[in-house]
Amino acid sequence: MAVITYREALNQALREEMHRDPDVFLMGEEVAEYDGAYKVSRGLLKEFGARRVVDTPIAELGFAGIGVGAAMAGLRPVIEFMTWNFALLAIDQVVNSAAKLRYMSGGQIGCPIVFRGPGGAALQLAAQHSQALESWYAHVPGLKVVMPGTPADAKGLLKAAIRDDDPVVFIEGEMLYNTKGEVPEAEDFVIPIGQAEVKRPGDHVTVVCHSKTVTVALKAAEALAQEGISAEVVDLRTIRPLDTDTILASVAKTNRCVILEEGWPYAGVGAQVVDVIQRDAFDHLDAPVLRVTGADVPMPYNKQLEKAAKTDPARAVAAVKRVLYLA
Amino acid sequence: MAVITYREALNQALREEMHRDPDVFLMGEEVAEYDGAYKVSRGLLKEFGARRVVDTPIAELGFAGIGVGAAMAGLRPVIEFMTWNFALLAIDQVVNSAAKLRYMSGGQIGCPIVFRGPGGAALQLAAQHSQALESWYAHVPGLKVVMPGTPADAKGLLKAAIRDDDPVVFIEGEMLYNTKGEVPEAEDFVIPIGQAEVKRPGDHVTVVCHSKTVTVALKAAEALAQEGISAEVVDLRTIRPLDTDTILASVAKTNRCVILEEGWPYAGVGAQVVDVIQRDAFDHLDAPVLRVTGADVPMPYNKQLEKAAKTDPARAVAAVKRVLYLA
Amino acid sequence: MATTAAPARSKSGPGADELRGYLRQLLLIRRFEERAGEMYSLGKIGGFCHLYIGQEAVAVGTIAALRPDDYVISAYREHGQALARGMSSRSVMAELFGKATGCSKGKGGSMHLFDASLGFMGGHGIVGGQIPLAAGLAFAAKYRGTDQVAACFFGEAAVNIGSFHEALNMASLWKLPVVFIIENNGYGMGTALARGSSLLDLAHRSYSYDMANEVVDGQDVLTVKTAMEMAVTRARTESKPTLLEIRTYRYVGHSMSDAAHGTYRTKEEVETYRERDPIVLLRDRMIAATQLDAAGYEALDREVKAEVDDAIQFAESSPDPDPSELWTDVYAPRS
Amino acid sequence: MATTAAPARSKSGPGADELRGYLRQLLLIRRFEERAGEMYSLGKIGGFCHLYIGQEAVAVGTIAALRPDDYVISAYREHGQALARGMSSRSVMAELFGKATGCSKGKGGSMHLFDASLGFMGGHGIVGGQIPLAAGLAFAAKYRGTDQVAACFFGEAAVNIGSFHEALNMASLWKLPVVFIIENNGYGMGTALARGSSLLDLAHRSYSYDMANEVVDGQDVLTVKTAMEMAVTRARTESKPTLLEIRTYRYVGHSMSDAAHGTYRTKEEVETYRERDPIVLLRDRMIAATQLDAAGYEALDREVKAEVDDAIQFAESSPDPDPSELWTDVYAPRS
Ligand SMILES: Cc1ncc(C[n+]2csc(CCOP(=O)(O)OP(=O)(O)O)c2C)c(N)n1
Ligand SMILES: Cc1ncc(C[n+]2csc(CCOP(=O)(O)OP(=O)(O)O)c2C)c(N)n1
Ligand SMILES: [Mg+2]
Ligand SMILES: [Mg+2]
Repeated sequence: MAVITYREALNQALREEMHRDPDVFLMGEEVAEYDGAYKVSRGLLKEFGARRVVDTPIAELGFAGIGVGAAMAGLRPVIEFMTWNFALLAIDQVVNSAAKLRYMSGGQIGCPIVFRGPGGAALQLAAQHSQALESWYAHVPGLKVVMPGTPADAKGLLKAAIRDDDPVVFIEGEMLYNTKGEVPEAEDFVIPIGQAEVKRPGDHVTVVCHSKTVTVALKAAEALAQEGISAEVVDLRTIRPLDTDTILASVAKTNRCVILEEGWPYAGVGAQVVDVIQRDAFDHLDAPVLRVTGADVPMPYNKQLEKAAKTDPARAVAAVKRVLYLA
Repeated sequence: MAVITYREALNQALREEMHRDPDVFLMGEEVAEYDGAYKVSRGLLKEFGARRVVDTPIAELGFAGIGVGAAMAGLRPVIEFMTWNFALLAIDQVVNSAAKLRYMSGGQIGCPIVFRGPGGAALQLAAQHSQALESWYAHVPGLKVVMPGTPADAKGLLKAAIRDDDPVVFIEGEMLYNTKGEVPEAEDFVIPIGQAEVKRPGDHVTVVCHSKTVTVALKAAEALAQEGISAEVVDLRTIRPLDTDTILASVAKTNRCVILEEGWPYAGVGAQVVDVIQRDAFDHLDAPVLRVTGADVPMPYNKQLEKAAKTDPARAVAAVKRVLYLA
Repeated sequence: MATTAAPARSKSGPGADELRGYLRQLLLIRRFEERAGEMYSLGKIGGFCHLYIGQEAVAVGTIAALRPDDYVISAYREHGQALARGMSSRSVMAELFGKATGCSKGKGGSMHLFDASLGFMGGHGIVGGQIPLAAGLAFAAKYRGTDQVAACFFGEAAVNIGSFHEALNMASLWKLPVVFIIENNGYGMGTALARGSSLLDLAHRSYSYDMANEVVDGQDVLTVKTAMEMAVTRARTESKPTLLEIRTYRYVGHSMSDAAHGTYRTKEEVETYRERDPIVLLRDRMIAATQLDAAGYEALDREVKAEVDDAIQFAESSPDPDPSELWTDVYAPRS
Repeated sequence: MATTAAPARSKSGPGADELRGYLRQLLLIRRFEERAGEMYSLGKIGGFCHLYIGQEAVAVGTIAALRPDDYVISAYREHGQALARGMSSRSVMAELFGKATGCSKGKGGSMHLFDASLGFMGGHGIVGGQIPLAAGLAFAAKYRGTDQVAACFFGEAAVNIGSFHEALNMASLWKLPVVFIIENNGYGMGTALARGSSLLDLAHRSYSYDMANEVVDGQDVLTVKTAMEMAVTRARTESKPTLLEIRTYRYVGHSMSDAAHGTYRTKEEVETYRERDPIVLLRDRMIAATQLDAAGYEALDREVKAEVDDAIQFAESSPDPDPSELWTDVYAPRS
């Protein structure tokens, strides 16, 4: 297996799927001539031409809607949001058109579209550019929500998302683009949507995570191991539909759970995971499920404040100790 | 106390606050000459004139932003969304401007604005017009979210929202507008934001609800009483900030809880309430907390299907019996 | 008033059969909508219901200029376009009744009529939402190299929303084969045009996008068809969009809960517009040209009334969707 | 090119002191930005940082035409406007450093500069987001019956987004005292104007809103000021909006991660624009009019460089916000 970056993994997925299916095209701001604001689409314009790699004006609502319209006609658009923050302008088309068309039309009109781009915070981008809103999309029936945390997952899941017949919200991370990992080279390497993965097995506590918090969880698990605490790291990978089986199996084994996420606490993804666990593993729980989330504030610009606002291994470790009644 | 409708209660609140404070104005589609699509603003144009009761074009993003701009200048706009479904087009201004201005400006620029209108489903309005997205707004620090279920709460909370120095998302219900109840007449009748209310005391189980599900909860409690089950109905009234004290006090007493809401299950308001309860009342719980939510589907048009999709007393009763291990 | 050289208007006038076809469609929509209003009052139809009475010539004239493989997309006031596109009265009425036999299986209702087999891409309820969708349908046609055209209907109040602006800019920039049709009936709910738009000549908004435009008399079905033909030709042969402002009027309230007059417009105003009724205009022209006589007209009217009666019976006797339908069509099967 | 009768241009030319003031501001912004770029490379400034080098005359000329009680609002490329509005170099530099002494207490950063006392209403990061906010500020002025004016800055790429359309329509419809200023620097990130907008004469977009417009040479600070004065007068005395398209150029990359040239424009293009540098233009004019000599220019340059040095020292030596600041300013105190 080749070791490549998350960015390259996404780029490969796009390239392979565009080769495989002439109906797949990429559209968004700066995706073509600029090779992507974050260079995810590097080389695609050159390879596939301006018909299939389409630069747009700054008009998120409009080009998201154009993507949905093209999907209604049976194409497979991949719509890039330069970041998911800007998708707030387009959310009506994501939620009111893409997610509902199949239902409203009595099953006649599908919407095989992928909306993708980086979500959450990077470094010091301040309040308007640092939001992790995956729980919003996960709230909406009709959407699937995918958030890979590693290069291999990025590739396998983006390929799955593009092949999927339903609208997929695919949230990457600017801070992940340069991370490296082994990625299978096979053309048919596809990771099914809806499957969590145990990224590190353990016995004493389950640590649920996704996207950027996978690294946080693994670091915390490493630190805990030093203290003889064995943490099982469950990476959701797909946020909706939620792989409750994998979560519950782990909690049935460990009897304790901490959930990490980058976003805000109120009605975050973790709240839903808590709901599932306390309901379906009530008798397995030896302690309340605890959550470690981003601070419940708009993201500050100052570096120290920003650091304090983010979910980090230290807070994860502390939460684990609390569920183990060690603190 | 006079018995008036929820609609009249809102109308009184608007009228009184506009009399009290010349900086308060109302803006939205059809609020003036048409007296409001749902007649909440009846008579206000006549009384206050076109300067303070302003009809807009269909341009939610634009007029929400104009409201925020006016609030930045120190006015107290009340922005009506004809329904909250259309606010998806304006959500960037609600979340990226209103909610973040104070923080981004280091405390210099406040945003004393109320966004209001009916949310959730009415009757057979189908998928695009029947969404209860309060958990989205509650997710966002910087916003307050208020959802009265009775005429008195509607009046007292709308007055509080208008007087509040922060942006308030105030979600009404089309199906509530004609409901009646006693409402205090005093000019200074204001209900503080952030306080839940026990709408019916009980001992065996706590039923948490808000907005339209208050009636559902009360009906369920009535039915349960027939069977000797005493349910305590806790109406959240304010969704953010959440009155955790009232919720926890009730659960500490009853040891069991069912949460009702109109919206979809995944990361709904109820998920957050579950999170709070299982964490802070873990040792009080004799059963998992159960939730009764709207069906996890876009809202169908057909009357029977729509009925089946909605949170109703029968499902609430069934859930209560399950947490009491009676079913 | 087109800004770029327009394709020549077709020369030969329509024959009697063709005119009879249009008259039948106009009448069918009129009778269908009248009965739908009744059915609403009887509680057979629920939710929001926006009737098309008065505007029939817009749907009939424009859609007559399309090919069967073109796309049609509209807002929530779309019964007329659905019928003009050839969807059966039965499937539309059954949808309004929320029945399993409805065009959207009873799940969409009045605002969400769909028929993929006829390229009828809905019925959309968020003002302006269908405008970028139309551009996307046109994008797909161009992408595939077909010469399909997308026709997009929206009200005059929708020109003030961002979607209109963004979609028209991209449609022009990318030369997409789409016809944007403003159905200017003078009001968006209770708001007269001048109270919502800073510019009264809405067609001129196309200049912001270097796009052709035309202002069209929407009560004359043939005028509408001719204008649409030019726009469709421009789309099909040059792959360029057009903005048509078709001036029309709705005789009825915005939706069933809105009175036809009294609040924001007078009875007299409605009466004045009724004098240029699209059905009467076409009927009288045909009678004058001896292509029709009073008896022929009556027969036609009886024919469409019978069709609507049948549709109501069909809807009435059709079953509700199976309760299990609540859970289907959220996602694609087996995925 | 104004569509409505414009107020007469002011007759008497500016005096030497006034010109010196503008030259100082232009230079200050230039030197400030150059050093900000350095500080970014040194890691003293983080996040996104969009420099204003090349565009200085736009901020200086327009803001010179405003009154102290007017409102100014901008996008993320707003350092120049903040300085031109009179915010101290210290408070701006400290904000870029994220320090407690910054104008936004270190919480906003480069894209979110605020100074309520000067009517500087931010720094906004979502393209187009500030356009309706500006209309709202103008709405408030009109509501209160003051004769304040709101000046709104945005890039040429923002004219394609819905907010622009919606806000301009309402500003015209309601006659709001606002000046919309397109800073047309030719590119939105890597996208040249013609690849994003179907219309190249962006000022003409105002016709869609029956609004006055003017195309302005943005490298000549006096031309900019004169055009802005007319627009401000129109706003202040007639309560009517104007759309100004001010043509300018950024010499540097879009943000710190974007090269100045190579990808989407050539070095030659940048060099060509540099020949009409706003500072050089004004300096040479003053020298020709014997209002300034080389030594005077050098002295001025040293003066602003010293000011920027001081600002950097101030920023450097200022404290980070207290950790407790993470939790403040989310809501109003005691509410
Ligand atoms: C974004 C949005 N805002 C508000 C509404 C409520 N609404 C439904 S129809 C309508 C008026 C539309 O008028 P127009 O576009 O002229 O179409 P017409 O109804 O006259 O056919 C309004 C305000 C909506 N559906 N969507
Ligand atoms: C809604 C939105 N979409 C995308 C972006 C990312 N972005 C930031 S600046 C920019 C280009 C803007 O260009 P222009 O308006 O010409 O202003 P300039 O940067 O040239 O001053 C883009 C695409 C954003 N901030 N907001
Ligand atoms: Mg209309
Ligand atoms: Mg630019």
